[in-house]
Amino acid sequence: MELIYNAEILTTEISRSEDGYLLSIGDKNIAFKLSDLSPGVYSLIVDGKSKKVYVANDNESIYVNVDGDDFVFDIPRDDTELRSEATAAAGADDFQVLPPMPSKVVKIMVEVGQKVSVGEGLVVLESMKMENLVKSKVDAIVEAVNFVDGDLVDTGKVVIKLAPIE
Amino acid sequence: MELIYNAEILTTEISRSEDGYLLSIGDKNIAFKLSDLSPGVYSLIVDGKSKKVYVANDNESIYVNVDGDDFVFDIPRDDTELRSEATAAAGADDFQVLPPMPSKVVKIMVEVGQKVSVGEGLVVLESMKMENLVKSKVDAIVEAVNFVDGDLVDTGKVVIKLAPIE
Amino acid sequence: MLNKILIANRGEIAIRVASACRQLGVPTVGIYSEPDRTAKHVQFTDEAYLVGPAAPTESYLNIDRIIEIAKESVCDAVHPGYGFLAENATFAQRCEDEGLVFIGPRAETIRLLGSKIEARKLVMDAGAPVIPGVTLESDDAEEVHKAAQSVGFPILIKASAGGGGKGMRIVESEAELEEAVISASREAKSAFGDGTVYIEKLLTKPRHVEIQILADSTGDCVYLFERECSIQRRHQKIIEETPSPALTPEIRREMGEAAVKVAQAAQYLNAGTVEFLLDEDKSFYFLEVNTRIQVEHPITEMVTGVDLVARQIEIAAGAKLPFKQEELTQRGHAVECRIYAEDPVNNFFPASGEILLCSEPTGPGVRCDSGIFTGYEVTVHYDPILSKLITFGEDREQALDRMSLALKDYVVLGIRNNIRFLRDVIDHPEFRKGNTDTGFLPRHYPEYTLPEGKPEHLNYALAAAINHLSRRTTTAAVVGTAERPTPWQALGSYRMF
Amino acid sequence: MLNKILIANRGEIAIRVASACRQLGVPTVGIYSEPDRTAKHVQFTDEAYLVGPAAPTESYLNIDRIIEIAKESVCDAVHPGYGFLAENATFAQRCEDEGLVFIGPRAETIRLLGSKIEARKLVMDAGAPVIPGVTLESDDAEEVHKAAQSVGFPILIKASAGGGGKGMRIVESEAELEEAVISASREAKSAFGDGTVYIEKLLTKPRHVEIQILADSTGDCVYLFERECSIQRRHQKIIEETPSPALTPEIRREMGEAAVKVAQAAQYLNAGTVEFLLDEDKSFYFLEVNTRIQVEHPITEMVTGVDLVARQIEIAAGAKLPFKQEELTQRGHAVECRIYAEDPVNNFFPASGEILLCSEPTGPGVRCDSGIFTGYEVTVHYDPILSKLITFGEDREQALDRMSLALKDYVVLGIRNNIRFLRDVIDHPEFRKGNTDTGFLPRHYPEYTLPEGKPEHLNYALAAAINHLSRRTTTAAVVGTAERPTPWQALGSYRMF
Repeated sequence: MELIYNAEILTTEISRSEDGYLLSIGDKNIAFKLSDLSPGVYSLIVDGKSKKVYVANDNESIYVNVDGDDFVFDIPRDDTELRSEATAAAGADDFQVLPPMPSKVVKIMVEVGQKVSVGEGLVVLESMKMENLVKSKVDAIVEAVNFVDGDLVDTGKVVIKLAPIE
Repeated sequence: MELIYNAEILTTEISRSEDGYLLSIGDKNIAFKLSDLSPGVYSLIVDGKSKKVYVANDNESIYVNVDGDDFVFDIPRDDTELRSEATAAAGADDFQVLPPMPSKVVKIMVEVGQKVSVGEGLVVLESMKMENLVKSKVDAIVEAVNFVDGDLVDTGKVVIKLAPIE
Repeated sequence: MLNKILIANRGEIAIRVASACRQLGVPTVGIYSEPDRTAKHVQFTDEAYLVGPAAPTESYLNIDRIIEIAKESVCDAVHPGYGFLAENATFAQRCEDEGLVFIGPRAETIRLLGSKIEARKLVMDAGAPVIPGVTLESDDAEEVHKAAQSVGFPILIKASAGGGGKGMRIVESEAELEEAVISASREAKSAFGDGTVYIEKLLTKPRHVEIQILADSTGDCVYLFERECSIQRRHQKIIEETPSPALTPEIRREMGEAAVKVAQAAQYLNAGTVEFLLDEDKSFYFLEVNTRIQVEHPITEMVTGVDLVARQIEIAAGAKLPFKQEELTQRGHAVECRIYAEDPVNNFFPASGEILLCSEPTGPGVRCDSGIFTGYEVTVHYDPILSKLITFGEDREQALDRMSLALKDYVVLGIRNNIRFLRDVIDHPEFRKGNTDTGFLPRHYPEYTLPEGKPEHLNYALAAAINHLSRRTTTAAVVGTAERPTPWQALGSYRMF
Repeated sequence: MLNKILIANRGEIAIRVASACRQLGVPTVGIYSEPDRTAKHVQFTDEAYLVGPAAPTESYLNIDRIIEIAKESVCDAVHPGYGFLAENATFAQRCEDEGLVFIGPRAETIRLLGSKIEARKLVMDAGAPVIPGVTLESDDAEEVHKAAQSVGFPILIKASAGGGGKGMRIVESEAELEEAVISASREAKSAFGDGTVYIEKLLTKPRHVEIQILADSTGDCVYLFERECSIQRRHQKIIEETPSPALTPEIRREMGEAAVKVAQAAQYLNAGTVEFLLDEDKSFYFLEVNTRIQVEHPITEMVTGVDLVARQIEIAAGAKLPFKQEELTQRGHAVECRIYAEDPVNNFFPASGEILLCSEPTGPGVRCDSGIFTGYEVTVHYDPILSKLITFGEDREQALDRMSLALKDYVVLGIRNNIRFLRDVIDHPEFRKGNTDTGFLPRHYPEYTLPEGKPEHLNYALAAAINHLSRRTTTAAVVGTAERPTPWQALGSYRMF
């Protein structure tokens, strides 16, 4: 089975062992015992170390909690394109304002073609009655402004797009 | 749908109404709103009265809790034979000792043919390290003693059978 | 006693109020907006009625409709909770006019204390200390600059009408001043319908310390000691504790007595909180009065043993306070963390969506006032608070150790939340030392990065995830929970994709 | 501090101990029998090892194997919980010999106080009051009858070795005497390996009142006030509360001081309970010392604010008591109900099977020390205790109101339990008045019939049941909880069977 974790594909395999299961991740083999508790709740023992593990999934991801640590694994799809090491490092997301939830545009503070510096205000978004000033994380040039004051913006829509300074 | 409750078959039907559902039990119609909360947990509103209802089932029964009241409905099977009003009233169970869980027979205190009175000891059973003296609930004659001291008895097995005094 | 109480709120506080009512044997009526049909508070009230569409103005702020439901369901009292209409004098007045007992202060008191300017005047007259400050009559640039200079930078801009951090801005220098006033005023106008703002001297390293009070209709008033709420993000409290690590018994008594003086000057009735800023030199200044039950009231309940919400209801029903000041004691230590649906690594942006799995901590000294459950859908329409986690300990160290573990045991899957962040703060060495002031979070967490899960935990996570997925996809119609398939039934070794 | 603790127990008490260890930062090792692989305590210890098959003698009573696990997992201490090996002097001695800290009294103290006869002598020497009684040297009929006559009917037969109601019988008259002695002795032999029994004068309407004590290794000893445990079924406590409605401050102090005297005479170390019977004329008699943490310890924690299990661990690690007698106070009222898998309408016969759905109460003043969850399988091998529900209130009335509601909110489906029965007792007018003695249950509940569910609730139950069933049978592969089918999708009106 393949799962994506931290932009990496993990190839894993599970098989039965004499008194439990064997998990292979790449070259590593881990022997573990697993029992069902309640729906989505499992008891695992590895080398005597006991952990209660919580798991839930939707169509894209599997969410897991082990001892207060949260892990999210993405389920690969046919069109999954892993971001290359390069893009990941550069932080492609720093060049666009993407509201993570439906928001209202209170005030656009920049214009197309304008040069912005790190920390400079780009737009004020309102969500759940709180205003949030979104500041630029990079020195850049405003490439596009896709909304005007008062617009409602859905998750995943790009409000402002920046371009690196040549 | 048919369900057995308190030795009675309830014939029920559910249909959609304009803003919820309609439950018919015999001639009665009850309009209700229902929402799913968590698995087995439902929110029902009838005439503004709101209740959280818990439901679980196994292959024989449905267990329901409403506001601290427990209800058990049995699912009819092809071979279901409802106990007649008469048997129910007489308390047929009073004439047999049926351990409700696996037990050990510590001491049989009666013999076949013996006459027993209400309150007289019949057998000492041990379960979960506790001894329980089972007393007769009726005046009767011992018809059968199916186990001897030291035997392990499974749920649903008749240890002692009594017969009414003619 | 009251006959039936309408709870004009939602979420954990509506449940908290319902639970107090149930104990007192008073039936309750809940209200819910369209998306809140499956919200938890609906299941904790004896009756529940649709109040309107999602938008707060059409539902939980819709005074006419709420009064109508109260009348139709034959309520004789209304509990407003916190937020929404809790500090709305018009609503309190309307209840009074309609013959409904408003469980809170008199409308007149709410109006008086709701205006920061009038409250300040009242406090000064009562002889309690206030911070230097000025109300802005307009956003005229010259006036704004003059006012700012008169109190001196850094300054704090506050909405005159509001509370809860809305319409608040810190301004360090002249350059940011005008934009801040305009934006604060706009936010205040949208949140409270009144854009008037107020500027005051900003203390550089103050602690936020507040005093809980209770006052009955005979004029008796007691204080139930302090809560320190210095751990704030953008003026929003996120961690509160009591006792405050900074108070001496003397300052505690002085502050408590100042709070009672303020309350009595306002002819206060029912529960309230008098907020102060405590400066590094231990002098304290009046901040504002919150004329409602506070989010953080449980920590006071833990250390005093008093049920504040039950007291609110009994006071509203005309009961006298059952204790005198000298009978009240603080014992042990309590701390509260507010659990929010928000993304700590993305500037704490609010999150929405379905909670796929929720498991809440329990145990000695652990209380969880929660509005969520597995399958609950967090909508975008309301405050992103999910629940409040409260722990009690013999002393501060035990209370914090219990909190740290309770946060570790608090599992919310499928929606971003601040649980891990809260645990980091609780375990921060400076927090452990009690070195808390309102600048704690910006100073120690200018940015937040989620710590990586422990590598050894990853193995557990992967094994469980793969097991879970294979189960979900290989087992079809499962009737009841009784039938649980064995993992990889009949399968030896296999690969799924 | 200790480095790693093996918890030689299962169920809720193993979890309680693990939670105290986690707070103190001490890693834990759990043990589990074969059927207990999925038991809750296994998930609350850092490590967990199979101890043996189901039978207690081969698992939780298997001293050799437990010591072996402690050694292999490099533990330096053992916490025995209650029951199983908690009051087994041989086990305590073995731990001492193997260099493991036994978290409890010294082996010698356990041996001394474990013998009712020796304990009685010690208490008399210490000057505390005891009930007239005689030990039976044999079950010779003549000796038995002579002994019974010397103390006078009614009498109580008790196992010399045991506790927890096992091997106990009340005998009202000569006629029942012989059979009772034989059966009690047989039960005592099977439970404790020692059939010696003891007979004593039975007080007719006594209350069971016990004193919690803590003693450190320097010989300091304090009492943490009383617990009244009069609500018993067959000598098994099922409801406990503190303070006792019957004690005056004077009797409380006298009883507390008597308990400390007894403890000091036995050179007591760690936590313990000195049990007394309180007669109607308010005189009290020593009953026995329980040399372990008690099932009902949480109510003491609620009113004193002291964490007894944490104290146990710290005392075992050599710490001195951090408080003096005069610093300890009782505040508010706490009550505990023991939740059992048993059938109240069938003579409380233990029940076993799977818990199909479990939802536990929460809220202000509610604590649930639980060993169960949805999907947990209750086996026949161990005590049928599922959990303990504890509530706290400002006063007795509030604590009981909260308990009544918490029991109402406690949902356990699929297995017979005593929750409804407990609620009936909590709401009984005589219980509410505090008219409690050890004869309360037999007097007020000679038989128990489950009250019928309210007719209006039946409608809700039916509607939900039918909805639930139809959903279970019409929806096939559901991937994740995210995809929730609408009921009766596409169906208008239909019948299922």
